[in-house]
Amino acid sequence: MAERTNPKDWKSGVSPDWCPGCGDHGVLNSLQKACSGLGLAAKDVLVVSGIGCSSNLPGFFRSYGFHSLHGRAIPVATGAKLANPALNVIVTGGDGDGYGIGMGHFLHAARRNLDLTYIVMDNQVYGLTTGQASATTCMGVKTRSTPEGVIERPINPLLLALSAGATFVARAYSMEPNDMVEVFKAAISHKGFSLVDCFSPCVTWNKLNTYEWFKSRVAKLDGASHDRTDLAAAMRKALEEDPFPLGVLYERLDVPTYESLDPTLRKHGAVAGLPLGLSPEEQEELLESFL
Amino acid sequence: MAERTNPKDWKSGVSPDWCPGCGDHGVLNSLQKACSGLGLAAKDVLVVSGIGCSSNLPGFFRSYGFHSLHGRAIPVATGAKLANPALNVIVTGGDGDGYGIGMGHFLHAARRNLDLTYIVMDNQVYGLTTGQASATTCMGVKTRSTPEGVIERPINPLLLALSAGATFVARAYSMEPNDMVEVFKAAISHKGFSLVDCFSPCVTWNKLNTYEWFKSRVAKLDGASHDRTDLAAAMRKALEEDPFPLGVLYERLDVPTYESLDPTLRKHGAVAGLPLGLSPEEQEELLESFL
Amino acid sequence: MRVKDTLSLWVGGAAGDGIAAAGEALLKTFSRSGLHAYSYTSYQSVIRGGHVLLQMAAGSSKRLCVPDFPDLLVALNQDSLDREAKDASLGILYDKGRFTLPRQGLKPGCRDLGLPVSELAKEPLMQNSVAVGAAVRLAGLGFETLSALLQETFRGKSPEVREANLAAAKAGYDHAGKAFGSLGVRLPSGGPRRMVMSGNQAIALGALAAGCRFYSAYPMTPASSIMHWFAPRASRYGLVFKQAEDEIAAVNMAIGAAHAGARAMTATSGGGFALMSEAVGLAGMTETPLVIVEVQRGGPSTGLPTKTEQSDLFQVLGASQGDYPKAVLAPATVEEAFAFAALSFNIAEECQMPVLLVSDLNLSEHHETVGGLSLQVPITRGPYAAPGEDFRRYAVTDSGVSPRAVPGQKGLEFTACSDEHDERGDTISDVRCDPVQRTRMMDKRMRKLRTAAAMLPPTALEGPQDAELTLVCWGSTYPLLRHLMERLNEGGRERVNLLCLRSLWPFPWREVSDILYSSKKTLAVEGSAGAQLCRLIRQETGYYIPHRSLKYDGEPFYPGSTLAAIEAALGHG
Amino acid sequence: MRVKDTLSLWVGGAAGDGIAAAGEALLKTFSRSGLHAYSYTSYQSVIRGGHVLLQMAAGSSKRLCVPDFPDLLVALNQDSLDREAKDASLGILYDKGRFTLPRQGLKPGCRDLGLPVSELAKEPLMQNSVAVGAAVRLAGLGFETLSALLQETFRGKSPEVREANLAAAKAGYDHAGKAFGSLGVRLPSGGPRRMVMSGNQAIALGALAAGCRFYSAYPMTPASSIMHWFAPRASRYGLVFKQAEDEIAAVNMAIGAAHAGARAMTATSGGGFALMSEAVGLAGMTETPLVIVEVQRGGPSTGLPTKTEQSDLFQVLGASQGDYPKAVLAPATVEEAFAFAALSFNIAEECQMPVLLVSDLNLSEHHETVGGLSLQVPITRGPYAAPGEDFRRYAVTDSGVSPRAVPGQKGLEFTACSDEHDERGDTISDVRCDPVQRTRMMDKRMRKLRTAAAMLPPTALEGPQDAELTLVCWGSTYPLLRHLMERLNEGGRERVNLLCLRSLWPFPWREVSDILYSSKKTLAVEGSAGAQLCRLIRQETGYYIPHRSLKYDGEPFYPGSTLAAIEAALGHG
Ligand SMILES: Cc1ncc(C[n+]2csc(CCOP(=O)(O)OP(=O)(O)O)c2C)c(N)n1
Ligand SMILES: Cc1ncc(C[n+]2csc(CCOP(=O)(O)OP(=O)(O)O)c2C)c(N)n1
Ligand code: SF4
Ligand code: SF4
Ligand SMILES: [Mg+2]
Ligand SMILES: [Mg+2]
Repeated sequence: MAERTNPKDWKSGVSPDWCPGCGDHGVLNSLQKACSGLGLAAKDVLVVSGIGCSSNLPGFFRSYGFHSLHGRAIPVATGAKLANPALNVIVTGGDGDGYGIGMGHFLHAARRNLDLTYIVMDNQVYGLTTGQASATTCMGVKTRSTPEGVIERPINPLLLALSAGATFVARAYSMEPNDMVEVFKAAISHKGFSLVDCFSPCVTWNKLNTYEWFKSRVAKLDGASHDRTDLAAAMRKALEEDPFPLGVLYERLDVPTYESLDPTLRKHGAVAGLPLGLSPEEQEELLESFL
Repeated sequence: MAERTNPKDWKSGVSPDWCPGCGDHGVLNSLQKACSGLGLAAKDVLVVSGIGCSSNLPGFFRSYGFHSLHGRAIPVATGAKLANPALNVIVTGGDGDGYGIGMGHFLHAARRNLDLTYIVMDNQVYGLTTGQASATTCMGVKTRSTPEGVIERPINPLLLALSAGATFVARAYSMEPNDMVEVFKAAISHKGFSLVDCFSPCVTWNKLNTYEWFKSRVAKLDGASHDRTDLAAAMRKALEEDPFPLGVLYERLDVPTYESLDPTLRKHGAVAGLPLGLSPEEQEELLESFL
Repeated sequence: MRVKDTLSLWVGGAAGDGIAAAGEALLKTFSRSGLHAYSYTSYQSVIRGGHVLLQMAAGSSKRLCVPDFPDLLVALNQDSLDREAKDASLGILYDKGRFTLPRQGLKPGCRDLGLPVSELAKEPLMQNSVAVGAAVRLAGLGFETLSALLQETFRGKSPEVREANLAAAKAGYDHAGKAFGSLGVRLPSGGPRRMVMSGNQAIALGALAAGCRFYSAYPMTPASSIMHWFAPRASRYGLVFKQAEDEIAAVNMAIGAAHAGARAMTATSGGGFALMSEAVGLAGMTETPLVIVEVQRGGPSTGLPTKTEQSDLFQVLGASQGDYPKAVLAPATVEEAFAFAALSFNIAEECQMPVLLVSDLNLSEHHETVGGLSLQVPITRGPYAAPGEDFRRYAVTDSGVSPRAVPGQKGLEFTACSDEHDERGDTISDVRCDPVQRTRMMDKRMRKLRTAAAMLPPTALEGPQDAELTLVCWGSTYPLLRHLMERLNEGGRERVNLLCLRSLWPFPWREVSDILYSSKKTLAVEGSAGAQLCRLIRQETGYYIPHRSLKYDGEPFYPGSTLAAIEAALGHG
Repeated sequence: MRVKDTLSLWVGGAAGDGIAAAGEALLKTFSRSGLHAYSYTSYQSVIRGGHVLLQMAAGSSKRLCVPDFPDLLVALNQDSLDREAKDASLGILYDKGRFTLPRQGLKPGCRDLGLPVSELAKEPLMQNSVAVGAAVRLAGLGFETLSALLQETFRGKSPEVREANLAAAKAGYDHAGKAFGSLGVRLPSGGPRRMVMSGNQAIALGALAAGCRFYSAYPMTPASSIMHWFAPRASRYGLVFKQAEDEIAAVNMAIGAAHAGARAMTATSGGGFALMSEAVGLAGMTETPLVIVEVQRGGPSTGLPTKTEQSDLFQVLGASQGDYPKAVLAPATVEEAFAFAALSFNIAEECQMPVLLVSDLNLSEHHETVGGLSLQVPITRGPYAAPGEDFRRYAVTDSGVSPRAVPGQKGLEFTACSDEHDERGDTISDVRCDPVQRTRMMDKRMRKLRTAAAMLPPTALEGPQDAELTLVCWGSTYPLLRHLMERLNEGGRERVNLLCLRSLWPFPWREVSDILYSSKKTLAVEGSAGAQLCRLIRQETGYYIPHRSLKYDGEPFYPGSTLAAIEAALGHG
């Protein structure tokens, strides 16, 4: 641990090709700072993403990575974590990827409480495919797929995560990078499934939820008055929209992680590293069982 | 309307092949009674299901039906309703079908508030595939896929539906058929997305959540003390487990249905019945637009 | 010097440089001047910064395709000058205040057409308008058409913006006249205005003409432009458009809508189609009419999202488990994209089966001038049951097609079922299992392939019957090969003929066998590393195509290299 | 009368009547008596009430298959008597207190072996134990083996239940001896105890032997029994088993686990595979080793969930968009199911590609005696990178295979990417797009097909070289055809030989061409209405198989009708 300390060490050789001003730049920077701040080693970090502008993140981040299919980052990450629980597995992606096509995986992961850190760059639009409505686009917004305005109510990802049993739920904003770094550090340190929904404006396709728009609509959560272990309080906070609270809404520490309960992992640890092949005793007992 | 009045008229020629004692018999009977009680006409009812023991229901029910793919009943129903909003579209299925593989569709349908009635026969197990754990199987339960016990916390379908924006959320129990009929009638009458989670025990594969087990664990919701228009109260009720409240937890009437907002449906009504082919003026204006 | 009456023109720059807008202005100026034009854009899926190259050709004849080299290059950034200046033959337009033309490597005779943009327009961003004006002048066209077009284009903007752009275009136009004189090009304008359309627009238009009432989709390049075309027109023309939460929902929604009686369609690209594939079998089993458009892009997996390829054929043919009837059509031109889309609905409803319309990025996303489209398309819907009969939804018939019923009709209630079922639709997969009945139902469904075969577009050889070489292709490769064939056969020579496969399933094995087994030599030109078309042909006819020009680098086939491949095949013993 | 040394035996009844348990008792009594045995159950996906028929054969030689008719019928309900009594040749065991044997239509000589169950056992439910005891007696076997087996079987139950069942079996055994005498059958017991295994168990066992460390799946008949076998053994043998929320999650979890370095597998049937297909391409593109088992059932769509078929071949071959390398293997016997499963992991890791192991319900769910399995299987894992090098995860090599790295290794960090990428794994689909590089990477990946081809099971003709007729098949049809071939060639005749396809992709076109083009006549025997195997063979070799026996009624091929098809083909000019 504590091997790398410079956030620059977490930069890959490829520089981000996001639009200038895209919120995702801030998320990437914060994640690099968080990892270096926690003293993680790149070799022990696996960043898994789906497809979308935001999902390009692993390519710009120096660690192991898997830039998978649209909507499938969570299952890929789940498999990797179950094969080697020693890895710090961070999932990054967009609102379309995670809350649209990926909704089912997201909520099943939450109930499962595997120790994954899920960072969603929520720009309330499909960026990469040039501006269609997503599951978090606000009612009435005109996009390329909703020229007469969105007529479905957006989902509340924090509330859904809480309802599904996520044990860590937070919100961050890419214009508040210092807070974002702290939230990321807490999320990565949390043992269990953590969601960080990041407001990460798309400057190209989202003309409503702009930096200007957010300015008066976000406020740091008051840690003193909010009990982050209280589910009901967290749900109330999750429902607040004016302003949107930033910070850790919920953290519950008494739910064991999935991997700590899995009988195989309890007995053998990381199976990815086990030698292959059955011992002579195992062979015999298996053959015997078919007699 | 009010054409059919005898529940028997809602029986198809095929008699149910569920195990004797299966809770689904009660759900089928209640649905038949509800439809006849509401005076619906079979020709105007479309029952859509996925795959599972419970999803065999449309075959035993006399109306239009679509016994579709595992987990995909909601999208099929959505398409049918959007093509012809005059239909009463009822979706039936199991916990595996709807809360497992179908989770994403379920919650997107809830936020969309299309006028669908979703009846889930929640037996907390995969019945048809001979007894694996489902998304609602309790922690610790040994099933064929979890011989050392389930280690994922079950989802709370009511809470998730509420969090996703469902405008009608209820629970029923197949041993309380009269109440179930009333709940079904209310759900079908509700304009918007309604979920009825039905405890419908699987006598063959679920040895925990038996009729015996439920006996002391369910109680009718007290309509007087519970304000079903209050989301927070509904969420509190949804979290109660000892006993599980039966009845309508939530009903919100002020959210317009999706179909009432869709620009095409507002203008044209049921598109399924429109004559095909463009008028000469339409043809001309379209061609013109490419010049 | 002979005056050129065709012009090839490239516009290069970064994504976000407004290439699409400049391209559209030029394309429409040509089409409204009565010319034919064709334009293809190599673009990227990242929004800004990726290199984009629009390649256009204009002239008086329709047989146009992506040009190998530009006569005229419009370079909107330095990168474009560095990459593409060497390819231009007549001249290069660029902002000489901001960019530098490389001195070396230019083609002999290629002229430096640097524009003093800062003098001609108010801001550097208006370089596009200046350059477009200059290009129109150099093409030998008048200013009026462009002027009218820009008025329209900037209708939504403020008068200042509109006027500034118009002025910039005029300044560019005048500057080119004064400073550059003639490039020896004069496009023969003056014909009637022509329509401009992309393949995807043609598909959407064909669907609308055929009475498509329901379109559900999930965004995916290069199918999204169908959605983008439908969305703002849906309420006007009585089509419900639903953006779904994923492709699985999209296709199942379309199935639900079709079950309810609406003509229904969905579209996607390869990855989305993979997700849809289970439901294709559902439509097959429940005999639900359904049209699915699959627009291929570079694979495998996420692959090359904004590049063209033709390698999803096996995925489409193999979609879903088990044997069930379906039809697969592949248009080769924009006009066919329109016609086949409309036809697909008739096949889907007459045969009560899924119809898969397969396109590729090149065909779907390139724009060209089209003519002769009639939106009054034939509409036939297949048999409907009359209420009052002893209704069997899946009655066994000779054609395999059974009379339909639609929810809302009294006395015809039935349940569509993905399990095997009897003539009434009651499941026979379980307790009432019956192997004889099962075989009957399978045979009934499979017989519909014969019914579908009779409705498919014809398969025929084009060009001289006894040519030395038969070219084989499908999709967007066709217009190029057709063009090259005509070139190669000029002067009455019979060097090359052409077989383009438009009906892929049920496969026209008789026609294809007749053609290939009487050919002298064959060359397949297809965009797949696995030669999927060659394999399909052999599967259904036994014929092995020995010469193959396979391309899978994301770019379309270009005339030069394709011609070389043809000449090589011609040269071979 | 000659003493019969083989016995065919059916057990018929309703689902829930305990047929599986009775069948297992009989099967294991035979196998532990040193006999070979084979048993197949036709069952339904509804839990109770559906008719179930277990068909078994036992004898001293391994070449056994589903029998056409039973020597002995054990009928557990009236329905079974009504349906199957007419087929029995030697006798019919049933509870004569509760059921009535139809008097008419019995085969001549078939004996009424009605059992007075109420006298022999405490409750009617114990009819199974009584009947099993009687059947063992009639097979000419001693009681000890059955007795020991029942002790084991009822180990978990109360002593009362155990004793009651044992007593019932003994009573049935004794009653048969006293009341029925001999049926003229004496199975040659006394050899060493044999193992009994289903195809799915063999696949799971092969995976375990090969060091499979991760298995994710979603329940689906007929693949679920792999899950049911793994689940209780996972922690014992160091395998993480994860039930996923759907098949898409299942396959992507396996990919994640493989990326992390574990040998990983998933299994499903056709509908689930359709959902997985997008991810098969992901594994191809990211070069992630992955084993997927696809157990076919009756299609299309939900189809016949508990019936057998072989019609998912095209779905498997066409899985996912674009061209990418994969291997497709199809075991034909239980022993091969074991061996190919183990081999699949070596191919997957050595070639860093998805390997698809295709089975069918008949092969996967039938049980038979097996011998000679060694769990000490060869394990080879392909190249790993050494830390410290200038690491290029996707280095272009001759074999197409590049050295791997696994998260946790220092200095080898890389990102696997579903977009096209360069040798380092950095994406080149967007801004850094490069057609030349792209082609190189495609060629590199596709070269792995050659590498895989060298690892596949051999393709060879069985039986006499110059037979009159060559039978062609795959999967579960093989043991039957092998058996029929031996019968037809008895006495040194050379009527029939057999080509069973076990390696389906990369296709062994050279071997198959050599065999088929030198055959005299060919007959394909396959379980697909679309003759998918015939089509694949023609696709890759051009060879058209003119005679076809296609079956798609959900039932396996039976000896009688198959023999008739062979004779017909032999008879044809
Ligand atoms: C199966 C599949 N469907 C659709 C797509 C096309 N697609 C790529 S990214 C994307 C949405 C991206 O939205 P989001 O996840 O919010 O990311 P953003 O670009 O906004 O950061 C879609 C629909 C795909 N790649 N794969
Ligand atoms: C794509 C797909 N995956 C898996 C299956 C197998 N399958 C059929 S029913 C079922 C689960 C049924 O559980 P549930 O929905 O709870 O219904 P129940 O039988 O308990 O009423 C599964 C996994 C399938 N038919 N299709
Ligand atoms: S399109 Fe939007 S989300 Fe994508 S890089 Fe640009 S600003 Fe960011
Ligand atoms: S298995 Fe369970 S869910 Fe299925 S019919 Fe029987 S009791 Fe009902
Ligand atoms: Mg987004
Ligand atoms: Mg269930």
